Amino acid sequence: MSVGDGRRVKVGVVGASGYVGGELLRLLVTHPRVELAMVTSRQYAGEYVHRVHPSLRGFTEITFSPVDIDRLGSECDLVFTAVPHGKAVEIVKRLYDKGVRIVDLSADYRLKDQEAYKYYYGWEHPYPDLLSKSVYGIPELHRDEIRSARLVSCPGCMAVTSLLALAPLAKNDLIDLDHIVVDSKIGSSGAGGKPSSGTHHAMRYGVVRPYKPVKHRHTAEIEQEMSIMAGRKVSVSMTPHAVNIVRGILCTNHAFLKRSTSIQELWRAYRGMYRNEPFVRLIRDTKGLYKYPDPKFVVGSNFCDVGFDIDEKNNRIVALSASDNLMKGAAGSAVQCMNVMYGFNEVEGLLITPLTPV
Amino acid sequence: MSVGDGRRVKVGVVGASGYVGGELLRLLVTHPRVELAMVTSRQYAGEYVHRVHPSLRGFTEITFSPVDIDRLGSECDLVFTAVPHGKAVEIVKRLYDKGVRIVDLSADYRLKDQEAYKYYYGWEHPYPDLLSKSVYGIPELHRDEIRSARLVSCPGCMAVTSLLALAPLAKNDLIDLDHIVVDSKIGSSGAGGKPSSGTHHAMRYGVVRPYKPVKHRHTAEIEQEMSIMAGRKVSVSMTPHAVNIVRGILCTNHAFLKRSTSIQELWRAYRGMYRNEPFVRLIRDTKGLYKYPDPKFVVGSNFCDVGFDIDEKNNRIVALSASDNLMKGAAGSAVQCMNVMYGFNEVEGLLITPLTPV
Amino acid sequence: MAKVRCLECDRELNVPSDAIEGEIVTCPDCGANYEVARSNGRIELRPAESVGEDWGE
Repeated sequence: MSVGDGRRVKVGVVGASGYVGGELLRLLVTHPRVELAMVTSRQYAGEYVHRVHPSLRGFTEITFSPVDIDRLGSECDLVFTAVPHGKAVEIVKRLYDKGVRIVDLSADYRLKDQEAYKYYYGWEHPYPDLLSKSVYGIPELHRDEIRSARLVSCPGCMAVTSLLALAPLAKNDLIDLDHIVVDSKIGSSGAGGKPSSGTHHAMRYGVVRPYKPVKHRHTAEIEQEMSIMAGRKVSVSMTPHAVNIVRGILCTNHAFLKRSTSIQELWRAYRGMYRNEPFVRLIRDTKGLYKYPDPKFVVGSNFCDVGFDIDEKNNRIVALSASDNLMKGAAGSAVQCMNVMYGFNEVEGLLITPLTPV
Repeated sequence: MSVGDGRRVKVGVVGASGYVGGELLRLLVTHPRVELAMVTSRQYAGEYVHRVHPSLRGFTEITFSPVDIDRLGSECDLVFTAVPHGKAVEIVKRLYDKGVRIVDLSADYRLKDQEAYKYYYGWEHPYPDLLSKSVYGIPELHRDEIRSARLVSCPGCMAVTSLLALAPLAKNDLIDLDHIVVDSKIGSSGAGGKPSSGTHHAMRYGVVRPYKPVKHRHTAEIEQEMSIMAGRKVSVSMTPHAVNIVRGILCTNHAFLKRSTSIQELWRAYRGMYRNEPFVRLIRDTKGLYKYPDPKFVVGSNFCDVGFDIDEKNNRIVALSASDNLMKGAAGSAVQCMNVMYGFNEVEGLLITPLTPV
Repeated sequence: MAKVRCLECDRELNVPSDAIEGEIVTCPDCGANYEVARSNGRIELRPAESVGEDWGE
């Protein structure tokens, strides 16, 4: 359904006081096709948004309202749900039953297979039938399905970043699908706005901290999407590390080649898939200082920079990808999906230049 | 002269490989009324801009050209000069003589009084007659003169940040003009792109480093503009400190009150001056965590957040101001002045939401 | 809609005419809290106590 006649989409944001909620608002308050109808927060109901997100002072004087499913259903065309895993599942279900379109940024509707929720989340999904109705929110992989989707589930930040580097290799049958190693590095804003001893400044500062080195939840999504692309079961080993930045992800995706290939063939594989993609930039520069992707040059934008190199001796390919975990990793993808869902120009409100240096 | 008929202004940027030049390009490549005609760099002539500014990949494929005054004069309506102090003076003079309009981001044409250049810069200005033709580039203070100016000289980053906090106090004759103390804190990008032992990461990281605690160059501009507003000689004592951020300035402006006043009167003084200013936000919140200005909430935007408080016991007012040294402190002000010079909507290409957290 | 001035920062506040007695109104500019009061049919704002959070460093 496209809002052709220039009408603005009435948008609601549930859970708007967190970092992802705040980033969504940052994009929505200046989006030319959006009218911000409702912004909810349990904790800050009644308060002006700019008191929780001071950077938005002057852009909106909307106040937080309590989560009211009926009002959301009647006043909004589309609702973004940015509440933690386990809380979103109920809100999304009730909104879905009201017929309002939903872009969910939680993990609750990302996986097709309920068993994967048991293994990775230790959680029994209460509405497994809804999983098949949900479309995985990477337009570069599912643009057509997103167009008509009633429920889009946005990817995990490290999942989308890794997938965009690995996809051309899977689609061109270049790599051994049982020995993929994803080693990712991510900034502190990836942990969200809730303080904890692990994010306490004096202890979070300056770390290179591996966390959940095995069974990290995003692995399930990467395996799911890679298996779809490869047409067979794919296993992926992921290890994330918290590093000393606030925004940014670098995924170093190691894969072993099934047959020998060349840099030229890799360029063709990547260009073949991303030639017309406005938010994927290919970075493999033979000269200059900046030869490979680096989050330093995407922070604040919706880009995912992708690059690659071949390690002939070890028959290994290193596919690199960099993104802003709050943008292409969350709010940017969500708004990009909204643009697709409503037939807007896909870059509407998203052609933002990265902020460098920062 | 306004480009009324929707025509784009042909713009040149001299010295576009530095941080300020890069920030100018970041704004100009998406500015709806600008056509980027020429971008010069001595060091990188012939190279693609995105090889020096990777974040701009996908926004422009323009290459750097050598500094060619004749070509700049014939191909550009307006030229931004972003070259260091001492280099700009010649280029600006030659461009001025060619009749092209100029927005200079160096210090070479900021001061009206050549003696101040001797005292603060130890430098004899070669074209003192041009100083009176130059308009100081703070639209909030000189909007009318900027409209018709042929040469606009953009303010020093700490100068504009301090002045916007002090101006309402001077204009309302509230403070003793001989005991103003400006204590400013600034990020590393304020030192520009040239590496030195002082900016070497291991030594620059984590400092709270006072530098040039007396006779800092920006003092001259603050004194000049405050004297104009107060109608008499004003002396200002400024001490800057390098702190552990990349972008951002906080100026803590201490001034002693001439007579008792109230918070309500201060609100009226500040609101009186800034009610219709799109880029000055007044921050003095009685509740919530974020009561006063903090660069954390302006980085990436053209805002200068201004706040104040009264220290009754010491008869002192603390006026606080926060900005992004590369935006309102440099490139943002430059583009804002261009908008004024060409009759565009002053917020054109500048209504950017700050990036928080970053 | 009644137009009332914030006592702290002079910002014009729009108080819905159906605002009930004792309802809390916050000034968007300075965060001052007020209690809605009605005297001889006119809407007035009485300063309400507001708990200020602080960094406490």
